[in-house]
Amino acid sequence: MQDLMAEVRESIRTVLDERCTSLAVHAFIDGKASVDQDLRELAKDLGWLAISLPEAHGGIGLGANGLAVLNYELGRAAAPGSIIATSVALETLARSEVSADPAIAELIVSIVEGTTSLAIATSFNTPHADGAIRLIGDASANVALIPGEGDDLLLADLSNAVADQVVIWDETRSILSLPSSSMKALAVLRGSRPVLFALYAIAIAADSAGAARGTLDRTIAYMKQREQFGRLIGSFQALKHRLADHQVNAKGCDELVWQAAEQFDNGAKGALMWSLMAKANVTDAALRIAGDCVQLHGGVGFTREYDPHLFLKRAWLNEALLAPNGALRDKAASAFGEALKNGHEVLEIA
Amino acid sequence: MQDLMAEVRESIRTVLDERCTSLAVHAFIDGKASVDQDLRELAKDLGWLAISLPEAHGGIGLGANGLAVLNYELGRAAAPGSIIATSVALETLARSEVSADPAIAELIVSIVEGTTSLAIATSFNTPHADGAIRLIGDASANVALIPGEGDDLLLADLSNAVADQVVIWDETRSILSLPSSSMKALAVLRGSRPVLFALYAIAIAADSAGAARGTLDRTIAYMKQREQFGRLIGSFQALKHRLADHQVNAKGCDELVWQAAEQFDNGAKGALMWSLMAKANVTDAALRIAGDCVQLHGGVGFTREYDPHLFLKRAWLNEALLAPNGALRDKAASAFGEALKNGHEVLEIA
Amino acid sequence: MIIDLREDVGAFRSAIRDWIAQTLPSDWAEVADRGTEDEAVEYQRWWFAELAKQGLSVPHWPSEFGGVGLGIAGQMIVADEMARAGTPPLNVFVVTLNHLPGTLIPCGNADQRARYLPAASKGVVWCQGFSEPGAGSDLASLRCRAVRDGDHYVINGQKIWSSMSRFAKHCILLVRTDPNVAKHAGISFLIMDMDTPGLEVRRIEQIDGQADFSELFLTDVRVPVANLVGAENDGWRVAQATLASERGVLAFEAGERRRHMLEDYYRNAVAVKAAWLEDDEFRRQFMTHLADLQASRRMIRQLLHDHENGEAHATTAMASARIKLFQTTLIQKIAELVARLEGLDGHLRQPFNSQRRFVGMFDYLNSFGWTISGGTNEIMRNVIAERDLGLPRG
Amino acid sequence: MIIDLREDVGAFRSAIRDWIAQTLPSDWAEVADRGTEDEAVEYQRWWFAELAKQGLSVPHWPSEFGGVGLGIAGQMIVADEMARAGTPPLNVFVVTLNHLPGTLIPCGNADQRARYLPAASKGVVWCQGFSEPGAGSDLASLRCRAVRDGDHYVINGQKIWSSMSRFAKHCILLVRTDPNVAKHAGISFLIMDMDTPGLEVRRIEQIDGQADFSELFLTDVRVPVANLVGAENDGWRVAQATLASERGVLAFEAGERRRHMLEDYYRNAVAVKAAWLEDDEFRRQFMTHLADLQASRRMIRQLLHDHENGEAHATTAMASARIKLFQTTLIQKIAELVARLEGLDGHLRQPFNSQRRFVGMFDYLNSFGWTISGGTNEIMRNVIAERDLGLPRG
Repeated sequence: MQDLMAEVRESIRTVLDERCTSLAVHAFIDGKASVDQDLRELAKDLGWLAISLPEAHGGIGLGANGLAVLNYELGRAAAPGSIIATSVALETLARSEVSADPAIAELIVSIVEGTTSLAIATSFNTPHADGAIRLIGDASANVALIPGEGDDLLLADLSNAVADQVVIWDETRSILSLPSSSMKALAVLRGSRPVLFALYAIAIAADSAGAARGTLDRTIAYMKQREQFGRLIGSFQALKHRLADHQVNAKGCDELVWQAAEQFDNGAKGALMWSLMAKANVTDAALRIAGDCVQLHGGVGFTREYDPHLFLKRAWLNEALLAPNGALRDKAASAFGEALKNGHEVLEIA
Repeated sequence: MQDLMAEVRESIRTVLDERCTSLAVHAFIDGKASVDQDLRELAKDLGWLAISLPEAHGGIGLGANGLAVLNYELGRAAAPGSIIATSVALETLARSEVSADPAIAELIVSIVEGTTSLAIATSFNTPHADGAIRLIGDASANVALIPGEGDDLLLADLSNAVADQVVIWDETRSILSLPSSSMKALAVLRGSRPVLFALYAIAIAADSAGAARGTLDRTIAYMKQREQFGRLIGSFQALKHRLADHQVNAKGCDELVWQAAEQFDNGAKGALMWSLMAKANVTDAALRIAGDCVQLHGGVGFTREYDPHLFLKRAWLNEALLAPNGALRDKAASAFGEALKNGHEVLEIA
Repeated sequence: MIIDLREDVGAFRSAIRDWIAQTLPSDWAEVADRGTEDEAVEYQRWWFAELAKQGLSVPHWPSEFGGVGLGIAGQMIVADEMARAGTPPLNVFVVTLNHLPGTLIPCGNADQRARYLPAASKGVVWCQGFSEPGAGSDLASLRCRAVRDGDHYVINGQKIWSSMSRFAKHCILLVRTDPNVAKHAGISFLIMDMDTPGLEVRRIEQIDGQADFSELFLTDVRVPVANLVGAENDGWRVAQATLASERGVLAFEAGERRRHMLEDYYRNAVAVKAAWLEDDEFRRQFMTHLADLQASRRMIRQLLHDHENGEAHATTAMASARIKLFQTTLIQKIAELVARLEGLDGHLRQPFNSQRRFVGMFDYLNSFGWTISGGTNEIMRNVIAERDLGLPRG
Repeated sequence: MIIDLREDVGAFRSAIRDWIAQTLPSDWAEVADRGTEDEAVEYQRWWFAELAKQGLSVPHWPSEFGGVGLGIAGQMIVADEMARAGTPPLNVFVVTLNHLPGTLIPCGNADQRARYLPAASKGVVWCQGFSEPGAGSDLASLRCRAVRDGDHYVINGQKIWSSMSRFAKHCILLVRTDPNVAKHAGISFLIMDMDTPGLEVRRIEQIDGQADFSELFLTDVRVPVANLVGAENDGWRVAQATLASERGVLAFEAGERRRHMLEDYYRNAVAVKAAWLEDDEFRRQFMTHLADLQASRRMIRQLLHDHENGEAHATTAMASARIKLFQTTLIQKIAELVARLEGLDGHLRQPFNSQRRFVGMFDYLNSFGWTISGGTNEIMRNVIAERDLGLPRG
């Protein structure tokens, strides 16, 4: 299982290192290449969306760990497109009762095969003031997961909805805005909200941990070649110490992602709590790391031409998704108190 | 006025530099010298308690600025004793209505002359669980300011009270604990609580800003003479950058102390708000600076023999006095909201 | 003209305040926010011209060049009123207003002063060509090469981080005239017209969506030897004058603008009962920053006060470095908090900010301009550690 | 003996758990908290002896010296159960249990191993004399001088930060035997009895009120040449073995103890409806640290897992440095939070902490022992930057 995970990671990374280079991402944000669509094609061809999918639906069944690996690598490459939305929505759908419905089972197949693209609401807590719903997803998304009553979710058809693609700071991903009235509910996912929250939180944390890793690696590489005052700037101790701290904190982020994913896959009592804590701590840490990577680049860090801002903006959007980190910690604190009251050992590590 | 303040500061500093050296403070905490009493004698001889006192009571009338200068210099030297308590209580008393009472006026004179020592409650928000009142003050304190009803304060006679001197981490000052029932009220200071809060907050902030300055100066000096790897450790860039940040933040602390003191002396609408914000920000910053000064000393920073821990423990006690910083910021936020509602320009700087 | 009232502080201040109220369209900020950077520059040119009519464009310049030698206290009144009213910030004129006189008055010759300063006082935009891709923090290692050819220099090389040069008519330029001596000793200081053949200006797209900065590519650019400021190879000394030109009033104005923005932000939050006011963490972070902003504003005032009283000469560099580090770090923290408070709404892209109110992500991204340019904060820490604290060089 | 059950993981674990429940007095922590450091050491000696009866004192040692060669997984079970039950921590035996076998088994001779290891396994306390006032982070610059005189070395000099040496019988000591060669090449490694004439042990009062550390003053101290570990002047190499001795299980146990302490702290807060649970700022800080503690515990497990599988050799130093930096920084942050939560109550002086529950200021002050000793965190950052990230030396 560990070996399989490592193999999957390696295969995704190899493809992204080749197909989603810094040049490719810049070509995408400059409107010169449809890297997002290329990656969707690749995802289809290489079966990326099947990695986490339960075997019952024809997937490999690597669950939240698989979801985390995929999104970690996408974050690490600042990969254009919204596979995060499709992958989270797909997993949620596949684990809901409605997945037994033949039409939904068929939809799942079409998602894995790339003919259907899913969007997902940016937040499940507060509806937007103007009555519009915001989704993260590609402009071509035809189905979306949005909040329903209580813990229910709605699977909504977007084919008749007029979605505006909102211009956002994170140029590698895409937010749609549309009136909720324009969507038709295809199905109600009863009680699926906690599952969605956990998976969404894990995917966001994974993307952020990957983004922190990606920008840190590139910053270290830059500091090994940039000279000032006749020395490589990577030899300046004040900068080295900051990087050492970032390195250690990035490792901490990785561990929180795996902590949450393992808990989910083990069906542990603490699964939701850990996913929320991972999202909160990892997105906060990723912001600090990505922000300092801009600073450590000096002047060029302030340019659109270099990479650091791609990761910084991505890390910021991640921070804003799902719910504010404070609210997530509050929710986790309640869950922790409940767990202690009920004698659940949510801090055990297998 | 500025010149007079500078002169007063210089004169206090000169005396403390001579009489309250690192050696003297260590002798005090090792129980080998009564530096606290020596300083009380000095305060009497040099009229330190008269600096801030209104002219109506025979003082120089330098107000909160004078109070801040005195306590700043005491903090900078980690001066043993609880002049902070006496000075704050004296000022509060002198500004209350009861100061017109001949007995109280006489008491004020005896405080300035050093025959009476005042203690003051450590906190005015939450009574201690066991019904005891904790005071900051010398063991010899014979009068104390403690909470009364609402905004009132009580001037309490301690002469028949059995006060325990509590052993605390900050060895330069002293906390007394005693049953509130054992104190006799000498007078009620009607509505004096806001004045006390402001003066107390200013004095704590000043002591902390001074402590931050004191430990920073000694740390810099140490780093200019300590060698490792054949170099002065003060030449290591990672450490230099930390010190630069501390230097800048210490200057920020100083400004907040003067901001609060000036507002108080000008009778400004924002006086209380600024004093609470100064206490909160300055004690937080002083903790960070003093903590890192322990770390920057390396091994010897962990010893009782060197100075950094004196300042660190003092900064921590300051942080705990009056009220938690979060609560002070909350109070300041309400005050700020009120000020905006009422069109008071509390952010103007003269 | 309003400037004539300057001796009566109270009258001077009220006259400025009244005049702004009459002159500035009430909707300028909204218009500007909907606009582009280019439109904002047009706004600035118009505003500069209006100021000039009142003698308020270059009042700090000596009278022989169009000013009245207004002292720092007077400049602070002007800046204070501008910040209070949220007038268009004069970013595009920063070099014109400060670096240019700071250089030409002490180091230029009479011809240069006469030729450039009066025109500049009417609103000619200048830019600066100092940094290079390989010479940022280490400016003296610059390599842009100038070779004498008769009464011209022929210049080849590249400059970067040239602020507002897309809009500039002239450029103060550092070039290497002698590559065979110690790096500080072979530099010269020139004035270059921005329409000189061989000069290409290429905008640098910034992370905040703006393009304040440009790169300059110089290919056989010919600049008259008469445009040399100071002696040949004495450019490093001249550049020190440029870099030391008093810009404390700019930091003052930046602080004052943020004070009003922060105050307005809170007032609005109270008015709309913003949810974050009930959040202990956010509310306290706000108050923490509010206090630090006050500290920062006081530090700047102290520096300017010392300047005014001629007490600051020895310590200006340290105090400036301290203020730069404290103020820009704080600006970034405030922007980060606002970005968090705005949540997802803050991620909708805002092309431009009129600097009258906080715009979450825009201000946050823009804040790296503050922490990086004008000497990175890392350089500031070196300066503070070595000059202020006297710690040994590494 | 319980150790005989080690092949059956489940039975082994339950046996330990049951045995602790029967053996450890229920009030030991309260008694210890009221006591002094010296009394705590007595507790530790007693506990070590009890552990020895079950084969649990040195199970990780090779069988020829009193252990059973218990692997890391088995050691983790033992440490886990000790942490879970909050048994007396074995601070006084750290050198005995780890550094001593880590040195003597690879580098000592047969006589030394036979003479010292079996005795140590029964509870003889050892200490270490490495650091000196002038040689802390830069250990190789040590100057404590040993001169050969017949079959003895005569030693003069000073050692510092010698942990638990007040309680020790023997000391592993680094001395300079050749001052005329490169600093790493003139060092020798000796075993010194703590009752040797000329040795004075002086306690170092710490900022947390304890005196774990001592200074050693050596005046004409005579140590037999037979006590040389390795060859004369080859002590630096031997010391590397000492410093590399596997101590990951200690970090593991420290993390596990804190896990239980943090869990208990929250459980208690919920039970007494502590006010801070209603404070957004404090509650969220607690959760932030709780999550990071989990990350830290996972990192340590990964390191030990790699060790167990022999995968860690090349990366142990980096991973250890990372864990040290992350864990000790976190321990300090947690202690700082608890100190704030306790408010003024936390300032009442606590002479000792049994490490079964958080004690605000004591833990906070004690945490600097973690961030400073065992290689300061500044040295860890150097190691990570250079060995892990491959950044160039300064």
